[in-house]
Amino acid sequence: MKSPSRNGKIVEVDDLKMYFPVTRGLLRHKVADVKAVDGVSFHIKRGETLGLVGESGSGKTTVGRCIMRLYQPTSGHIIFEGQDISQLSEHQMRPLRSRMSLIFQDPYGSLDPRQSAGSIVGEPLKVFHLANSRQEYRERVEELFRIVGLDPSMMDRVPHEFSGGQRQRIGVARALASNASLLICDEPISALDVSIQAQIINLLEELQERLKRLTYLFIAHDLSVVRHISDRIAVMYLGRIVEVTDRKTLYENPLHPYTKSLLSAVPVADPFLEEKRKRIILKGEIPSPLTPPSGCNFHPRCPMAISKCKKEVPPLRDTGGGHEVSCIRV
Amino acid sequence: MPVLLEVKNLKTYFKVYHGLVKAVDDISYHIKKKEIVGLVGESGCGKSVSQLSVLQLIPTPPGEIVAGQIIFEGQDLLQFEANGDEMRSIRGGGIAMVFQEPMTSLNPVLTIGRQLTEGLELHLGMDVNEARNRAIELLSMVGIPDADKRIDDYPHQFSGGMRQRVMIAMALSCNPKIIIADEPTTALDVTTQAQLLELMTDLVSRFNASLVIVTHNLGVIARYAQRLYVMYAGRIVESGTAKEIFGNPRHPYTIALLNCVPRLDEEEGRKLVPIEGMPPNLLNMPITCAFKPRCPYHIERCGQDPWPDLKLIEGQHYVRCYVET
Amino acid sequence: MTTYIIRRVIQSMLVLVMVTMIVFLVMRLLPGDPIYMLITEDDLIQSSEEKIAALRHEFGLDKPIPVQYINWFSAAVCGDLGVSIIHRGKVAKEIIGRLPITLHIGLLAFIISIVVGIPLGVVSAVRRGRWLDTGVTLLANLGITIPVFWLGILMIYFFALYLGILPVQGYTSPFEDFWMSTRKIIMPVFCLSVFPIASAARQTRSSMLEIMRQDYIRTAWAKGLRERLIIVRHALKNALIPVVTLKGLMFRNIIGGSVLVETVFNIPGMGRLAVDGVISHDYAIVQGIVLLIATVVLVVNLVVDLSYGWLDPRIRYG
Amino acid sequence: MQRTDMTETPLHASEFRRIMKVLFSRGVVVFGIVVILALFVTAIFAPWIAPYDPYKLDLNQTLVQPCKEHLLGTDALGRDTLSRIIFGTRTSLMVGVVAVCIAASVGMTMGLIAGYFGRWVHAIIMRFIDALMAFPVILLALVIAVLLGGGLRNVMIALGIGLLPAYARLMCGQVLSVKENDYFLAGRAMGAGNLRIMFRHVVPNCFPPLIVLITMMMGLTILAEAGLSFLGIGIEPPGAAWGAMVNDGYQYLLTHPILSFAPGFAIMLVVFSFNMVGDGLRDALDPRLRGVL
Repeated sequence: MKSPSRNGKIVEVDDLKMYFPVTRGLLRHKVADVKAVDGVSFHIKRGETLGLVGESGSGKTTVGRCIMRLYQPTSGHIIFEGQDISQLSEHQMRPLRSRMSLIFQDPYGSLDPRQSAGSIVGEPLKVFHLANSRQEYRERVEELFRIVGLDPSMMDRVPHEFSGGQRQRIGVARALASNASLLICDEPISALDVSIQAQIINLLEELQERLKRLTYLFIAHDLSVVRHISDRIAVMYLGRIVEVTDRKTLYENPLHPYTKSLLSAVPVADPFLEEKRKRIILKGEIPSPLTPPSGCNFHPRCPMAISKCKKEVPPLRDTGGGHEVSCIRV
Repeated sequence: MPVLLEVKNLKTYFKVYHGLVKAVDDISYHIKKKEIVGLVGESGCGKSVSQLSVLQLIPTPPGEIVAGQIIFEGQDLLQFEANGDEMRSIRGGGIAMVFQEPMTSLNPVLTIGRQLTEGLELHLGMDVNEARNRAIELLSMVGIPDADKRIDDYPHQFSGGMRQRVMIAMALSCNPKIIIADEPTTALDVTTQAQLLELMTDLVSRFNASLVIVTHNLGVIARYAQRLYVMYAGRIVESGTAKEIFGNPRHPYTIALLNCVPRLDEEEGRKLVPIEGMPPNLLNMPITCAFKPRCPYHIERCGQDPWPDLKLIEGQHYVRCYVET
Repeated sequence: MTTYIIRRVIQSMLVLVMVTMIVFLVMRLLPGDPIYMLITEDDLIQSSEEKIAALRHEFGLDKPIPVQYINWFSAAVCGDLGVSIIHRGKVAKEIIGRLPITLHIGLLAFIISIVVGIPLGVVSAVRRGRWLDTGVTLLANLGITIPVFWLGILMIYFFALYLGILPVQGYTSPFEDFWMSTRKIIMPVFCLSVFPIASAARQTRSSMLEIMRQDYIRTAWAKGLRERLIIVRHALKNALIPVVTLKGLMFRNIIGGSVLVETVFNIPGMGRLAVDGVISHDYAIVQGIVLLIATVVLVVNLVVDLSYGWLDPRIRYG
Repeated sequence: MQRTDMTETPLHASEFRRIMKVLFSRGVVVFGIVVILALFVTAIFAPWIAPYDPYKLDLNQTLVQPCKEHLLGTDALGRDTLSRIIFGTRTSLMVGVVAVCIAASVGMTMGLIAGYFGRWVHAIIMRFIDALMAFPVILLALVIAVLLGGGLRNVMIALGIGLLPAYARLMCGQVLSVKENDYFLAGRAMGAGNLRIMFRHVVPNCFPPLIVLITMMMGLTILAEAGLSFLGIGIEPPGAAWGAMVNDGYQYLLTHPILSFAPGFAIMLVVFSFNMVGDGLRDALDPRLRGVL
């Protein structure tokens, strides 16, 4: 089902750090850094879906935007289709931007309310000069509309005439327009109604089956959605990846204590099962990325923490079969 | 357990520019003492409006409670004037609410303390010092560290989860009999959500109060609620105990809802079954079943006759459907 | 909060420097030789080319523009704004004599606009849709419309000429004859305050209506609070935040209006002085007044901005 | 509450029709629209509408009280007041339109640049705007007009400069809020250039409030022009301007109050109309702007 490629990896992220300076006082001098992403390494294979799951403040959105090079990473490398893009200028990036697209969370804010649906979807075609004639442009836009399950006759409508689910389809069509091989989906369904979410999930799944080489980085906070759609899942906490595994192992054999508590926090729509499930309720709140705890930054909330956890940053190590975890207690 | 609150045939309509929105259309439900009840539905199904109607907090105009009875401790709340003395003593004192958006539900220019103590002074007649001490007590009860210092902070100095804890403290402050939590954790992270729901259910039982959880998340209901009501397009379409409904869902909408969300424990390769079409537009609705256009089971009768009545399946399990599923 | 205050003060000073630059450049770069600002017409007739050149050198007008600006600026800071042609005296002295008159009327109008405008807006919002609201809204809409100078004339015609209960025009210092002074300023103060009252009422009303829709107001209702408490404690302070911004601008408009009102009522204030200066091409006077007014406006804006901190804790602890 | 409830419902009613319906459902707005239309018609067809030549002196007919021949009487030089008011519409409208165009184009460009590029560009432009805002509009216009040498053209330029801060600030704020939206990020993510993002995404989304501001500003500009001409600055005699007419009539207030009252009323009527239409547009285009403008 998945097509093989040269090295098999479309994206490799190596020790990515993204710090945002915090300025204070009269002269707005820098007083600290928000360590939004603090040393993250992972890869995505061509044609697969990597789920990136974490709570707000975990840096998952920042990772996505760094790969899109909407931010200039503080350090680290991002290798996209064999090329290190972490230090490219905006000008050098431009041709690569057709190869990767972003799908946004908010179906309302992500579409320009003054443009027609057709011109929103067609804009990448214009930016990247992908259509040679008006005719070709129109045909391509119509095709994109059909691909995402929208009626091409609705091309001339403006976004507010569409429902939330339809708007998200427009967003998907726009992301597909430039023949991108990597789609970064940043919480694409969390703003939608429950009954609509499944439509978008299924659409994304069908697209991947049809356009074989399509790769997703699926960023979300909802573990059950991520588990449903992803081949592999990376769990983030406070700017670091704590566990990477395939979806089956994640549910059946989670290793990191944070992953465990995250799993237990998600209720299952089954009262019989819920009666039996063990609930791990975490202490306190996720600390500010401005002043992350020392060592393993999960240690203040971790039920298994020992004194060593305060001192050492646990490396992400493979426990076998690609199951990586960063915890010294496992 | 005795029935604490009984809502009978409540109708709340909104007169808007394009016509009449029947946000809540003839719903009846009850809440018993010390019970946790869930109210499930998608956005726009009228679940929030039905709860705001109980305390007559509907913005009027455009909204109006057109008909019904809301019987709380033997009195019909709808007989009271909306902002009159009797109604105000129920608000916060008898029935308290926790709202969805912790970011916007607290007044940004008043301290947490001020917002907590005003209810205590009003309903429990405490003086300034008593109220302040009680407020500190409540804050530490909901898990806010250094409550005696943080009481003088403003909402923007708290995180979303902490603000929602303050909201819970505020709701509990005057020992209400019922707490209505309107999507209390939707805006929050999963682990915070678990913390808060756990805290809320724990405190509610300590205070001997009942809890109504309004949510679209079936998992939350399955975990915490004893009974639930499923709402669609302003009506209750199915009701019963959690085990009855999750074990044997009968309304096509309930079934569809369960099939369209990913589950943590699902089998590999499970396909979601989306609900076709869109949630109904409550504007100028037909009298026939509003779910019919999206319903895979619908029969001829569904498009002709008005909504069916709720019919008993077994125990406390009722369903509003012509079709035997 | 301290950081906020210091930052605002520094910002205001930067703006003030910018103001002086604008004034200086406008005066220097526009057609007309600035030398004529410095010598009187009589002198001009008698002066030869050399004499003018000598004067030019004496006043530093042969130096590059930036140097001229610095010289002019340092003089201005010391209160030396040059010499007036018509008034044959130091500009600074002339202006200082007029300033209290304009401030007397202007500040009164400003205070009245706050004291009257904001409550009107609140009442109007609370009684939304009732006759009181309709009345206030209509009056407010007329208030932001009516030309002040025309209103002044209407009032003079009605109260002074027709009814004869108020003096027609002029100004008397309150320290000289308080009663007479008050009677004389009633009409000018009223004229000046109409626009700010109306716009404050409009702004307060719409801002109150907006706030009353907020979630935290619903929370307050759900606590069982009385309507009056909700309005006073929960809504008003929030609603005033945008109104405060507007009040800063309003002071500028009041001073602008005083140019017209002082003309209509023949009040010897700064506005009148500016108009006379403009008409008789007495640029030194005009320059001085513009500079002074901009400074006063900036100071008032600064005070207004600082009162933000009192209203909005997000700034106080920001 | 209802707002969120309705969001999933696609709106089929045409946006334009809704705006028109909101506009025309309010009496004062309709009144304003009618007055403004009448104003334009009057200005264009003034020579045909006016009963007399507004410039013709008739020393036998000075200071005539209102009568059948001269509905609003004549002034000290025997000119028909009504005809002069009718011709005065040309002055008011021209100054209003031109000054607003100057203010809007310059101000919006400054605001766009400041908001889009941010950082020090924003700081410099906005401090400059702050400085301009320290001067009362009428005083600034007075000084500029006189320094430029009086005349109607210079009054328009002066008012244009005096009023541009409002546009710059609004535009800057709009740009900043547009930049917060994901569609701005979407433009950057697909590699669209600055100009494309600015003119395809940012500018069109800034328009609704600017249309409102332009309408409101027409009223203010006409009011300011009237004030200037009241002070004797602007159109050269014998040209007709309402403000100047009020001032000319002022000296005959005791005996001929109509000479001041009538042109003043015309000013008020026109300014009121623009304000009301502006209010109506604001509520129709974007109710969220209530309180901002």
